[in-house]
Amino acid sequence: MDSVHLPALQVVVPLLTAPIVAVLRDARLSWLAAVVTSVMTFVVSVYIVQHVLAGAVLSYQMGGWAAPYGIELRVDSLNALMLLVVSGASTLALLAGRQSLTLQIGEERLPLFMAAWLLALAGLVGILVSGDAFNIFVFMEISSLASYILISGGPDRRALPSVFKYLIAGTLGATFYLIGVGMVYMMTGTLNIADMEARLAGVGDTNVVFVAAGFITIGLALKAAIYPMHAWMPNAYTFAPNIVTAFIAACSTKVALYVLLRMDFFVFQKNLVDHESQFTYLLMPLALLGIVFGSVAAVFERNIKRILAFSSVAQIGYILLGASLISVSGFTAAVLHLFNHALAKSALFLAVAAMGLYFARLRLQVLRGAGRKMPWTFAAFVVAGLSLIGVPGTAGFVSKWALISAALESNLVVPLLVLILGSSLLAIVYIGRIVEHLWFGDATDKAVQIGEAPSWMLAMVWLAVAANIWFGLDSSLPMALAQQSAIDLLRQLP
Amino acid sequence: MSQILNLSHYWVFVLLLMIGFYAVLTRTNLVKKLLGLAIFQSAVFLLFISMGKIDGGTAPIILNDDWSQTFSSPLPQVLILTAIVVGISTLALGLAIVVRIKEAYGRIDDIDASSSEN
Amino acid sequence: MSSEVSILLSLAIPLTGALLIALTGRWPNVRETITLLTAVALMLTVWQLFPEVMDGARPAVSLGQMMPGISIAFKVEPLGMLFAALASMLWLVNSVYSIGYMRGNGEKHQTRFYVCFAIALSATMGVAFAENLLTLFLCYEILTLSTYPLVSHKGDPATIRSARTYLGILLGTSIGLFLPAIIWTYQISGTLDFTVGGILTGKMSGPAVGLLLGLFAFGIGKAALMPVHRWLPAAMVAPTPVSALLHAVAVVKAGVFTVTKVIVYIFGVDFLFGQPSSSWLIPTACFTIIAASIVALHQINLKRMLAYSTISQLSYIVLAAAVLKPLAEIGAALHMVSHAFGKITLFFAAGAIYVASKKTELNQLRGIGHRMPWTMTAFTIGAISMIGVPPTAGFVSKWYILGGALQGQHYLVVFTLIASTVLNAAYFLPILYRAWLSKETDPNKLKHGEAPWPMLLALVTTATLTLAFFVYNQPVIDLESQLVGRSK
Amino acid sequence: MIEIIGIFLLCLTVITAIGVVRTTSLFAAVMLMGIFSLLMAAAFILLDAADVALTEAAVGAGISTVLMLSALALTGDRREKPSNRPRVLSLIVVVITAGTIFYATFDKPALGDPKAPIHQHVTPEYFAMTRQLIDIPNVVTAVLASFRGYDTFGEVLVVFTAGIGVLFLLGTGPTTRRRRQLSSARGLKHHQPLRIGGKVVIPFIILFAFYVQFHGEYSPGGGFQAGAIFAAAVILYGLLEGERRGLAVLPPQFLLYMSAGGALLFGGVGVACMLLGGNFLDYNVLANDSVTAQQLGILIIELGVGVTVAGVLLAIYHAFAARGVQ
Repeated sequence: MDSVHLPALQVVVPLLTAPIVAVLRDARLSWLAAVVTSVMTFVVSVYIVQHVLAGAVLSYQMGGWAAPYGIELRVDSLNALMLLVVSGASTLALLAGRQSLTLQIGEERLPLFMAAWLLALAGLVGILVSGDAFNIFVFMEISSLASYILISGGPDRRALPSVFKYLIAGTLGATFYLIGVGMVYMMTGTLNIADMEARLAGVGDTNVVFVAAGFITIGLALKAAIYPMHAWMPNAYTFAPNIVTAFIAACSTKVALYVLLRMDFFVFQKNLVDHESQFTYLLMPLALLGIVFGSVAAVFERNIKRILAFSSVAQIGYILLGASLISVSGFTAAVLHLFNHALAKSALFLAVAAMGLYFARLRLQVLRGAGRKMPWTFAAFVVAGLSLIGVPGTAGFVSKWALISAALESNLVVPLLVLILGSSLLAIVYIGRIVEHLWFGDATDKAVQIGEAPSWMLAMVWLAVAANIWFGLDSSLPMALAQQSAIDLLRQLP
Repeated sequence: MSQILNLSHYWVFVLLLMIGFYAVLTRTNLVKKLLGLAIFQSAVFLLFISMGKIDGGTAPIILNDDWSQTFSSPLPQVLILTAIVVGISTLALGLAIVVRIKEAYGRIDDIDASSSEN
Repeated sequence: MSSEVSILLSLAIPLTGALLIALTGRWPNVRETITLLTAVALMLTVWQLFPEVMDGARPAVSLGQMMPGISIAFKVEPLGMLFAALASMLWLVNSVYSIGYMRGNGEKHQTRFYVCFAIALSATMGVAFAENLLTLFLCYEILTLSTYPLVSHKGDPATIRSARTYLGILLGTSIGLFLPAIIWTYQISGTLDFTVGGILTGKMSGPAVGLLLGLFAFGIGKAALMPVHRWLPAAMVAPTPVSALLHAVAVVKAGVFTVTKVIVYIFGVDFLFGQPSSSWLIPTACFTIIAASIVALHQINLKRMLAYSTISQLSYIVLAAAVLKPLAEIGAALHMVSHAFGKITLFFAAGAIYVASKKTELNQLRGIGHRMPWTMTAFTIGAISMIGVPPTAGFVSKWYILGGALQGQHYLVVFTLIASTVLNAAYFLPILYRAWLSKETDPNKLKHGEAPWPMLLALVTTATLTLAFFVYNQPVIDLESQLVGRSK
Repeated sequence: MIEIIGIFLLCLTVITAIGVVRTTSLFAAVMLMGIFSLLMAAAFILLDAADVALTEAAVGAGISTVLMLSALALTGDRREKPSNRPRVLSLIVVVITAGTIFYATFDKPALGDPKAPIHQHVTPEYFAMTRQLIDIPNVVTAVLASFRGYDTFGEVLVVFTAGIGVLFLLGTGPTTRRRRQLSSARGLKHHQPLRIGGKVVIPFIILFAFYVQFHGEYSPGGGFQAGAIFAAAVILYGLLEGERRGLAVLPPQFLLYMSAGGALLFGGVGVACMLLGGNFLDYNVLANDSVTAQQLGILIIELGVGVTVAGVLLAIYHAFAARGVQ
């Protein structure tokens, strides 16, 4: 099998190992199988990135049927970068997570859980490589259902209502998306994204297409937890098993956001009359509100996972803000932040998962003094936190830089600057509070007894941290892909 | 009149969508929420199937090798077959979660995870 | 050893040192030996670059690409050379002192202390050698972060509050003001390389220049221009070696060094001179000098008084740079050196007093000169240098700044310099009087002698340097003359 | 005339839907939901969607009603508690949503308009290509299993995901020893007429399932419908003979193997196509003659679909049923 099959392999490998893993009886073996599969997925995505960097757009005809009759897989620089994020986050979390998973899920249920993990991975990857609007829906459902399973594995009973809420929100979002796709299909007769884009040209001024764009945007905004449609997200992240949070938080909302960008910029942007107004009057205000709300809420939270979850609301706002500037630099910044924020969050939640080995509840009060007992985990958390804040030398800085540059080019310089910088300062506050509690707090009874995290887990946490630093010092890879995707997608601008 | 007839399916779709959506938003009973969700999804099935209909057509199954007839479009039907299966899958998972919630909380009405217990 | 390797080594040596210190933390003697060896190695590495730079060479080295068109790059130029040489030399002295202080005081977490110190020094070297603003910013932030554990060393609630102020102001200003200024500059000029003559000439004009200068001047919070000075008194909760090296030399000098570099290499002296909108900087610096001196007058805690004195002295350097005259730019560089020698001596003395007698307040110092003659002699020399009286280093730099001010006919500056000399005298002389001429009456407070010998060794060294610089300052003047484009 | 019946049916569905939402008896709501699904199925037949109607009837009215009832039995709730949630805001959201769609309807192509883009693009080619390259009468099956076979593969995995989700949440059921104590284990054994009637009917249902499975290319039906019908038959058997004997026929672990096996069979065909030099699910490489190859591929993957769907649905049902004793 040569490189032609890369996009298909990316999806098929985890999809086919999932049933095998599900019937395994041995917990350790199922974990190992999941790790191997995830690593393979990651390797495939690295190959894909190599091809894409060389300027290729990989297209794959499923079943040998040409688009628009069959389903096309299509990978360009935008989804290649996302593939790297998703498969990387999954691999890292799995590698780091054996103890944590055994602790929180239990040996007996682990094979099913690992199968669900692989399905979630395959679903997310399937969304990314797909070039077909309905196929995206199908894989969205695989990833969503699998994510519900993953989150419902959380040890706290509140995981259940949280996941139920997520299920309702996720299904509503997916159905909204489906309605939008249906309307576009009604007007164009096609489901292939590229074909849609071409055939919408004649009907771009109809109400139907306008409403369709709205439904797709809202549906995906719900799945991407864009403020104020984020209500399901903080609890889902908080009560999920710790390792799951590290995986899901790094990529699941971002994949929805990716579809949003793909549909809005690729399919609608050129065709729909006055489509910019959707960004100017709807998404940009939401992005700004999200940045403010997420940052402020994070400052007042008391549970370390909830703090980080609300911070995600703000960070998603950043990404959306970059995109709503509708400029090459803005879009580049958005894509870069997609990548960099995933790096930071994955490292942060992995560090949290390491603490979760000793603490059932992750309230700051409980964790007081824990940092002194596990200095390496704590140091990793701090460095990743710096990346979240956007301190130079970390990946978060690069995207913040790009975002500010883009804001300077726009016609809203001052308010945007104030917001971006203001929320960075709030990030200092909430990360700083965590640091102060963990390091300087009087050690609780529990914290006195604990030690450092297992060294293998620690190594993985630091691998994630190292990625944050590496891409902070040398951003050429994500930058190249982000710029290329911005140019590709915005070439369509009238 | 013909306008109304022609678009009536879409309006029924809108009505069902409203009913389902309203139930999802306002009901606090979790089973009821899932029922609302099912109605909501069914509405979408109707939307797709209506689009595929063609005047004077029949189901896209060729009898007696007669390809000359007018057939309704098979594609929306395929999509909805998939969507129905997705719907039942979601429902099954949702119900399983409801059962677990009942076991954990002793009720399935008005459960909120954001409460202050910690 | 090629000069490129030297540059990289001067960054890597302290980092390697930090790692080794962390690994050998269990054996204090080994750990301290490594600290000293690292300091010696760093000093030798940095100093052997000196002759080359003096001859006009500008060795450079470039690492990965951080942003499109902006690499992480280092290049040695006169001002940075001076700063690096100064910091590396004083680190050695300070290490000797630290060992005495930390052991004499029985401090906890000594390993962490030495590790963070070494990382901070590496960042300082990075600031000194940075070839572009982004690299400088990177090192600047690492410096801030690596000094936070040092400031919060004690770990009690009051210390944490102060450390929070420290970190909050420094990170806040740098992210809120400095970073936008950098990005703005990049947007306008397309580059961030430090270039002789500036990179903004002809690319902007009018009030925007003043605004950008403001973003830089206040964004570089380490320069402690009022009103962003509050972190410096807050930092005084740190152990005294930290105050001595970092908050009298490395960190604060990194601030004024950056301001000077921005004025000289980003704006360009000639360009800025033609922009009336930038003239606000001189009055602001003057205000800071006077106001900080007045506040210092009211302090009763020795270290806090020294901190306010530092704020005032830092603004001398900003002021000198803002005068935009060649003599004053040289004066700025000279003052970096002379203030460093003088102030580190003063802090060393304060720490020695604390270790020997646990005294921290000014009114406790009656007659202490008789019990701690070495310490107080050094203190006296430092104080005289602060006031700017010959034969000390402080006189030389003030003289140059004054010359520059007269050259530019900035009479406000001349007045400020004179007034602050008077104020400096007003808060230092009473201490000297109290230490040498009044008598302690409480017999319980007479039971201490001198501080441990490593501390004395360190403070005698820096006091000697303060005196020596008065006589032997020509190399620095020669080097910095290159900065303003004069030949040797 | 047929339009009038259609509109009448649709009005009934709306009324039923309102009934589902308004009734406070959960049991009634579930039964109304089953009726709602049947009405929808009828409407789909009128809209020429026979396959969809069959599926909606089997899945919507059959399986999902059974699942709902099992869940209700487990939760023990019969009545919905009145909700005190503010309704005005929800109503506004709903009305805005509906309003936007309503606003869009006037630009839509009218129902049945042959000039609608759907009938102009892609659809005609499906008919042409099916006739030429696949040569089976049911074009829906052709599109489902070949042109968009990858979607169907995804769909099978959605079902599979739901299956492992339910098993993960509710467990694979009690151990054999505990199953003996199952209260529902006795089933309806004491209703002799029901038992006998059931035993007569069940073989026919299973036969029908196999017909739907293997005749899907010629008439409405295929793997999904067959799997659902097969599952219904076994569930019926379980209801009549008691859970214990129901499970004895197909034990939980076997159901899990079934679920996984079907998906693997489907995926295996895809991988085999890759190994034979084609793309994933490109059946043409399976045999020398492309029409035979396509038909072979469709047959196998439909079997995979059927096995997985039957396995998952049964596993889900058993998981619910077995949970009762805990």
